[in-house]
Amino acid sequence: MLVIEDLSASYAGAPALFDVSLSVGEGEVATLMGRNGMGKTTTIRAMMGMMPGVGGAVTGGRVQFKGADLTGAASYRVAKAGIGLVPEGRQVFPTLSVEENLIATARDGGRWSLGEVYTFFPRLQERKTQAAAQLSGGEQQMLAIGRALMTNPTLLVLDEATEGLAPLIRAEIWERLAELKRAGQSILVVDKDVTALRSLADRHVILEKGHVVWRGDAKDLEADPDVVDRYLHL
Amino acid sequence: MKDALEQATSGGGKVSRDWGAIAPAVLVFALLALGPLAAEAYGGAYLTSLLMRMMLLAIAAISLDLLIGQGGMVSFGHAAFIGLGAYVAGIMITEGAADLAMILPMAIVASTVFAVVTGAISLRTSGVYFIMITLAFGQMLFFTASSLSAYGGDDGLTLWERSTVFGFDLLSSNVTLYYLILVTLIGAYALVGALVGSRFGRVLRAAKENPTRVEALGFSVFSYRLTAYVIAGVMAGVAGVLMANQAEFVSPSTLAWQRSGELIIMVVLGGMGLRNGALLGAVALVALEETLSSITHDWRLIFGPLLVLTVLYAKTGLAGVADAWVARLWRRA
Amino acid sequence: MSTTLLLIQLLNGLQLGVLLFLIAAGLTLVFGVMGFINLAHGVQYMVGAYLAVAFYGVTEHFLAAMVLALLAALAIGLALEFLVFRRLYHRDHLDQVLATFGVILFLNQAAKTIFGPTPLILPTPEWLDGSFLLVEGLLYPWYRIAVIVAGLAVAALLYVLVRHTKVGMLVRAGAANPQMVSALGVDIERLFMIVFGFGAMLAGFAGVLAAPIFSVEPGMGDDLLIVAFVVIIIGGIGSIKGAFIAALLVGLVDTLGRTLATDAMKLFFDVSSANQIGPALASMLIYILMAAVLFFRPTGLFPAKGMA
Amino acid sequence: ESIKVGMLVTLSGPPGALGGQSRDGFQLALEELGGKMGGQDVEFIVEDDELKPEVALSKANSLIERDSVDFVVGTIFSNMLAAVFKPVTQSETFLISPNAGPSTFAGKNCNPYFFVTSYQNNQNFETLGKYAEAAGIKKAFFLAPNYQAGRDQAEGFRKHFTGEVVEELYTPLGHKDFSAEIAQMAASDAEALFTFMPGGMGVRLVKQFRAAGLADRMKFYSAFTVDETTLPAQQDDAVGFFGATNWAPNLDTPQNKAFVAAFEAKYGYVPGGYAMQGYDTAMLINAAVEAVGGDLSDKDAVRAALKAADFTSLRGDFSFNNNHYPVQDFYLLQVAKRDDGKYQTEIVEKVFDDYADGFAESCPM
Amino acid sequence: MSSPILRLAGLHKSFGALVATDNVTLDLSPGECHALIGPNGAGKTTLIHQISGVLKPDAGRIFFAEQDVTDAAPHERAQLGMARSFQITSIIPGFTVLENVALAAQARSGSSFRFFGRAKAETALNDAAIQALTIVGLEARRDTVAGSLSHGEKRSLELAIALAMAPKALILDEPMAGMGREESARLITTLRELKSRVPILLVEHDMEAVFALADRVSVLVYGRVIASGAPEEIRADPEVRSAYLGEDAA
Ligand SMILES: Nc1ncnc2c1ncn2[C@@H]1O[C@H](COP(=O)(O)OP(=O)(O)OP(=O)(O)O)[C@@H](O)[C@H]1O
Ligand SMILES: Nc1ncnc2c1ncn2[C@@H]1O[C@H](COP(=O)(O)OP(=O)(O)OP(=O)(O)O)[C@@H](O)[C@H]1O
Ligand SMILES: [Mg+2]
Ligand SMILES: [Mg+2]
Repeated sequence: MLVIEDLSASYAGAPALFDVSLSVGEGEVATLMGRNGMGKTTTIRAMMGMMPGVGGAVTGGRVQFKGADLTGAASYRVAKAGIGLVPEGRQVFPTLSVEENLIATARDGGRWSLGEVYTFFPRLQERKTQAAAQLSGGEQQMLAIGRALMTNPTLLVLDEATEGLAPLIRAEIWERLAELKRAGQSILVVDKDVTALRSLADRHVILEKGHVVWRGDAKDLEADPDVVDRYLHL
Repeated sequence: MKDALEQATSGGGKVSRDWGAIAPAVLVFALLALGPLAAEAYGGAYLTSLLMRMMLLAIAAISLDLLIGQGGMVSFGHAAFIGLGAYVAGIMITEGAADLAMILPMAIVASTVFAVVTGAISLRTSGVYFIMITLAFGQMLFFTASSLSAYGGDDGLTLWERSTVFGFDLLSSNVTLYYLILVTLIGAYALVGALVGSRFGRVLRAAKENPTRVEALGFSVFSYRLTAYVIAGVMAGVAGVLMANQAEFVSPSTLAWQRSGELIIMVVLGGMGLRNGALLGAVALVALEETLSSITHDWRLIFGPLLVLTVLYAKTGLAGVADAWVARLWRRA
Repeated sequence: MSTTLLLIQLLNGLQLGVLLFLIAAGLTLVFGVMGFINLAHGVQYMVGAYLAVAFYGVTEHFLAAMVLALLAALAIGLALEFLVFRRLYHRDHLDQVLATFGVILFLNQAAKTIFGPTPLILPTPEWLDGSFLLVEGLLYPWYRIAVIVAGLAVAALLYVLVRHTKVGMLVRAGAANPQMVSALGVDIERLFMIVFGFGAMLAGFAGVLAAPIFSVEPGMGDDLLIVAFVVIIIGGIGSIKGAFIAALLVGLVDTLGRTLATDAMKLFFDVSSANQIGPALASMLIYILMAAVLFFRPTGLFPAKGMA
Repeated sequence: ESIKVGMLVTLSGPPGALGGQSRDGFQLALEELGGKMGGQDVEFIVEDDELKPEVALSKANSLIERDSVDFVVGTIFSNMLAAVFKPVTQSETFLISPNAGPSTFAGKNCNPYFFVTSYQNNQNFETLGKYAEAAGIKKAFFLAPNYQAGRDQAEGFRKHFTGEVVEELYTPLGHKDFSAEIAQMAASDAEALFTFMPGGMGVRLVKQFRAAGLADRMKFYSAFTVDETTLPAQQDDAVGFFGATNWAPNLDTPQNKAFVAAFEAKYGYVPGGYAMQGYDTAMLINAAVEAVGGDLSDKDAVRAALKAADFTSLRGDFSFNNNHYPVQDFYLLQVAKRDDGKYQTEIVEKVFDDYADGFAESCPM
Repeated sequence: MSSPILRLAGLHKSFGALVATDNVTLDLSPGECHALIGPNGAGKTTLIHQISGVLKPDAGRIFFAEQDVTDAAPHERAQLGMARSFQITSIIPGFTVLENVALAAQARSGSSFRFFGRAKAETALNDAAIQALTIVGLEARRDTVAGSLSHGEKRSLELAIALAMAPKALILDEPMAGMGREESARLITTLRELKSRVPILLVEHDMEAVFALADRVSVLVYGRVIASGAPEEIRADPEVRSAYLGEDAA
């Protein structure tokens, strides 16, 4: 479904990503792992056409999604193709109310509706008329997840989507993602909760200084359970 | 060994970088110093008075850039301070207290008081609100000056003599006045340059980007901003005193909002927050207006698009472009 | 002052307020909501007026001239957006100030070069040319009523558009974080272009409507631009409701100030001083109002929640 | 050798219309003179003061120092004159104002290098005051913009008017909506409005005054409000309204008839007082240059020749007072629509004969 | 134990109908790490905002270092030695990493109303900054412009800034959020050493960190403290488990 080949990118001329390849199949969950500053978010930005917005550029490689070439496409086109992003650092729309955040960019044609999202995050419903800027950190995170779901994406991309969430909620999210996966949803996820990722994901990519240093599927990881700790320097 | 070497080279690099940073300004000052000589050959008092006006606006623009470029305080009422200084000079000269030794302290006091009062109120706001509230205070002063019938109202006030300096009639000569203005300009440039690099400047710059953080570090953002506001106001006030002497005329148009707008334009055109920005902006703007308007009365048809193109293609302003040139020269040398 | 006169002046103040809102409407959208400092709003207003005069010269029909002028204003707005403004959305506010200032200089001069410096007029449409008797001895033109209705309509339209439509939400979202809006599948550049075009059209609309009351001359929008900003700032950036209330407030304060300031000063000063201070004070009043509002509410009367 | 005349007037923005007329009038005269004055070629340089004092100053400097002109003709507005007055006169260049005639330089600050070919600013309103007095008007409503010139008019009006000024209102400069002022007029018991509203302000006032139906109840007397620069916009709304000044296009002298015809043929619009004064200024300079035989080095001789004003003014009688301001006739004018559909002011009656301003007494010259 | 460095007495704060802080009484004693946990939106950050002076409580008092600081401005509290980190990263993006931290050091070393002399050349400030950067593992990035750090690196910088203030007490709002596992682990070690000298009020959703560091845990739900005690008690408290930790936590 999503195929990234030899993707390279730079910020203000300084290379940050080198020939990163990665793929996510239909109904699969893939992860990107690596320490802080290793290029996980950059990979996602490059794939999503978001590099120009942060003073960077994609310098090479290819991005294909559902057979269509999206290399260098404007980010709205990538998103419209069916990719829903929960960005790093939440980035909710501060002046919009919770509900407006959810419906402003919503797209029909899937299982997610306002009601669904509210059932998933009852806290959001309680605060639905409040400006998003005034939400607590965790509430904003829920909102960012809900907002991405409301676009009813074929591929859900989560960049540290559980940051700042209470343990109970976090556990619930992992459970829900597993459920979504069973329902055929494809997911690309970046998170520091390696334990949760292990049980959820089908394939893993580990980045170090912008390079892929390890890749493998769930079986490979089972065969060599220390690999993650090794690369993540634990 | 290697460390020492590195230190030496990087140290050397720093010196040349420092020189590079002020090179464009030094060049401008050198050219300005030749102004009266050039005037002998060409244009006479026309050229010197044009250059004097240019330098005075540059002083005001430099002081404004301390607010905009370093402090993030976009004052749309900065001309009020020029006007305040000019009116203090104009009124005192008219009333017979023409000595700079009296006028200057008076102008400084007046600017300080006005800056403290309006600054303390304005600094409760920020961003565009700050722009507009400073405009409001500027307008209040403007209308006050316009209704000063005793001093010409909006027709303005012709000064029948210039200030004396400790009783000596030095300024009636354009050349003396010229160099006094030049020295003041260099002083203003050096002062703001020093401020920016100082502890004070660092707090000011940080507060521009993230006041909440700076406050949480233990700095009273308000006090730092107000201090900067007063310093800038006084600098502009001094420029105003000299401007009244140079033009031998004071009028409310000195403190109209259009004038404040022009100062902002100078700062932005030159490159906000850049060492040489305001200076180059003022010089370029005055020179360009003068040149274009002497070519055609419809000069704004050229000037307008020129401004637009500058914004679109010289993103860092004129000083940014100049810095890039200097850097290239330095590398080649 | 008699009660009747006071009532009439209240009416005049509200009337001026609605007119000010009409003039500020396009700016409320582009600056207030979309967050782009468009100093060229004033000249876009002027362009609307000149276009109406020009098209009236051709069609001799007010409505036809108005429609043509609106289309042309839209076209000019879109052209400006395409050539200049779209490159400035993500730039510093002051870069926008400088560039739009360049546009002001150019368009003002162009208007003068093309149409000459003398004021021009647009006649009131015949079907609105009458007046009705407001009080004994004072007629009130129907045309002004039409302008008030138009102003109220624009206010309602903008309010609904910005507050209650998806487009409004997206524009507000895009003002804060265009990249994110785009990353969620919305072509924000096209959206901004449309909004900007609409803003230009609103400015032009105000110009057309004001032309028969005011005179059409180069730079006619320059002073009004400042007042428009005052209105938006008092109301709170981003709030349509705020801008509307602020416009009424400014209209009232300005009108009553001009009527009463001098008389009020006569209570404290002799007549000639009062004649001196009163009008100066009246000119300052809207600025005093703005400073006072910002003193007590540093982000205006109705600040949009969550504004950084 | 050629004669250099520098003109410094306002050409930018709406007030540019006034400077434009001045320039056109001067140029027409120059053309009629065959481009020569006193047998010498004339170099005519026009600068725009942009209605900004510092620009005016800079342009004046450039005319004096760079172009070394023999005469500076300027300015239109008093505040521009104040900015350039000192440098120009100090350089001993003759400064001839084609319009601005503030009181500042008419009395004790009068200057040997300064001449005015228009009027002293207050005189138009003195004319109105005199007329109102004679017409038996008891209650007047006064309206002007809040600036120095506006206040001068009030003072001028009161000089000969002994009735009651029931209201003296000052609006901001550039005022747009006169509803509030008009309501006050309607509520007052004044018989007539006396107003000074130059440029676009006048256009708006006239239209709004007419629309409010006040024209049927109150007479509209004005100066600088309904003239040939604003009439193209005011049109029918201004017809019947009164003005006052030193001239009108229909003034019945052969020179004037020829001038108006030639002017309209060349520029396509009806000339106003500014054009007339521009024309007269050129003729004045020409007369002086001829009188001194083209030798401009003897400043005293040139001054004497200027002062003699040995030319036929378009307005008939014309001479200079001791303060170098004119002594001339003043008229009450009324707006009329001509047969060709254009609008102009026309003379109703002469109010003053050979009228001099009141500041001349304190001029030491 | 000696008297608390920070004491909250009956704090109340509401936003319209929402009660975000409901009669909170809490203290922080020298030498301890007091963790504050609770569901999202429970009012933890709101409480920290009141402690640091960003928000004013509707009722109640705040004492810091023996002084009533309820009405003091944020900068005054910081000057008394209170350092806080922000949940939503708050740095000076245009400054280099080093300058960000040096500014924090500057706040605690002499007057900053110095108009001359190059601040960048003050070695005392730079040394202090480098020390703090080393603690969070960011010293290699010291010349990077802070705005171009990765998210996790910014979180580390946030902490370095608080550390460089040489505070009397640290108020940390989710310091581990966004940090990688390695960075979190390192931070836990650092804070454990630090807390004996500088008491820490810690808000955190990372239970590993909370139970590794805290001497005392208070649980905030709907603005109210529903439980307070030793970590083990809290972990076992059924109410806390159902409201916050989840059943499989342990
Ligand atoms: N906007 C930017 N401008 C310049 N450099 C950047 C920018 N964003 C990230 N970088 C740099 O690119 C590199 C990779 O950053 P990236 O954000 O992809 O890391 P990450 O793996 O997502 O880290 P984290 O876990 O901290 O989020 C880092 O060295 C970072 O400094
Ligand atoms: N300015 C405000 N106006 C209205 N409500 C607010 C405001 N600030 C916070 N809130 C609300 O108050 C509640 C408490 O918020 P707070 O940020 O303190 O939560 P928190 O405990 O820090 O949560 P988290 O763990 O998610 O960071 C939230 O429901 C939030 O939506
Ligand atoms: Mg990341
Ligand atoms: Mg929180």
